[in-house]
Amino acid sequence: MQILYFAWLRERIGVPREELESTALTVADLVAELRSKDPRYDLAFADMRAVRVALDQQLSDLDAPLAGVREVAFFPPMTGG
Amino acid sequence: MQILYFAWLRERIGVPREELESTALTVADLVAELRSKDPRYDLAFADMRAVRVALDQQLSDLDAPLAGVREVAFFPPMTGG
Amino acid sequence: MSVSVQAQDFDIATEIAALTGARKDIGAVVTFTGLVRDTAGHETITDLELEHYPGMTEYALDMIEIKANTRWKLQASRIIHRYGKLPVGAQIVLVVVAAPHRKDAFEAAEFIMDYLKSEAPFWKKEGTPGGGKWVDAQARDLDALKRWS
Amino acid sequence: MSVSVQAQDFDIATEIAALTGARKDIGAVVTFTGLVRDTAGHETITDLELEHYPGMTEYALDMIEIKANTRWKLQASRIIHRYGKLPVGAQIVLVVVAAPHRKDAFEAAEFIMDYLKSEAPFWKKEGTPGGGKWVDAQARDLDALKRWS
Repeated sequence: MQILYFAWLRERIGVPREELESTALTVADLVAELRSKDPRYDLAFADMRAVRVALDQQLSDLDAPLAGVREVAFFPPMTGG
Repeated sequence: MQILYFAWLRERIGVPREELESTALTVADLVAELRSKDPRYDLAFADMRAVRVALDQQLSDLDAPLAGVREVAFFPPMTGG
Repeated sequence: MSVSVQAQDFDIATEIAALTGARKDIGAVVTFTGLVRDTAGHETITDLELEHYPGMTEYALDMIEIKANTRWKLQASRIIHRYGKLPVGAQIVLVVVAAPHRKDAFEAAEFIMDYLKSEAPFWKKEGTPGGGKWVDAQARDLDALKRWS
Repeated sequence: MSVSVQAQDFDIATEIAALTGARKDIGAVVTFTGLVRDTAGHETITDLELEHYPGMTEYALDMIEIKANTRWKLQASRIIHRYGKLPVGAQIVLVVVAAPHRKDAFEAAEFIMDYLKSEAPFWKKEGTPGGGKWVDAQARDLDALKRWS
């Protein structure tokens, strides 16, 4: 699946997107998997209260299942307008 | 003093303004004086709930004294905007 | 702060540009434009005639603008109200408000319009196929004022 | 109804004209324009960089516009949001709403802006003399959403 990062999550992780094969069942599982991968991820996801997630471009949450999802995006709370 | 009429009050009375020497003490007295003058005034002032008054270009009310007032305007509730 | 009572039309872009100019401290601009509609309820409207009370009108608009600027932190404001006979589709009134934050700009613009409806000495006469009809003041316009008191 | 997510600037007068066109049934047009301010609190701002999530942004703006049109009786609406690096004083966002009555137009424009602040995938990075700083989401922007629920 495609994983996208925006704003300071993108900057901390160092890439805007990456392709990842994962068996994670939920968003929380995926975050745990990423955090164990590299300290940059561990730092970026240290405070999950500051992280929002979208599954296939729709706002979702940490408990959401990943079955069938092709695109996961992580980002801070939005500041548009 | 100058008496001004606007909107349907102007139309019913037939003039936009007139000069009047009056000894009326309040707006209500002045209205009574005008109503006794001619049926056109009597008709125009028949329902005072539909009439607003301004004294020297400031919104006022029927009880207001006329001492020192140079311009009295009668009109229906405003419908600007 | 400035108000105009005029027969001629106005251009929104020109008015916004005049307010904001080269300023870099404005965060939000809200505009309201009121237009002559072709219907009122089920009635066809052919034109709108706006009568006003010269002198008092400018004074009333000044007072409304001052009230808004006292109540909210505004950076600039502008009110234009037309009078005379206007065709359907024509612009009647423009309110422009600039503020650091959007909430102030929205509230002040709505406040100005609510006061303008009930406290500025204008009277509308709608032209209809059956003749001219003075517009009645709306209870909902008086209700709108109550939220600000 | 239409939304645009674009790098280039926009012209308010052109957008209003495109919405209202030759229509004679519109009574009220409300516009909101958001601009890059030169300060944030006590900090000097030199520019603003807007990052967004292409694809999701358009979807989110469409949803917000649909919600507004479902909730209020609108005749036309338009949302433009820019992205990229913008200088101080630049226009960021435009919302235009046309309705028969002013209350609907005001409320819908404010609703769209409130949702846009918290539900459209944009992130602002303020340029300051000390470097770029990601803007934190404001508690007051989340509070603003609550009045609509």
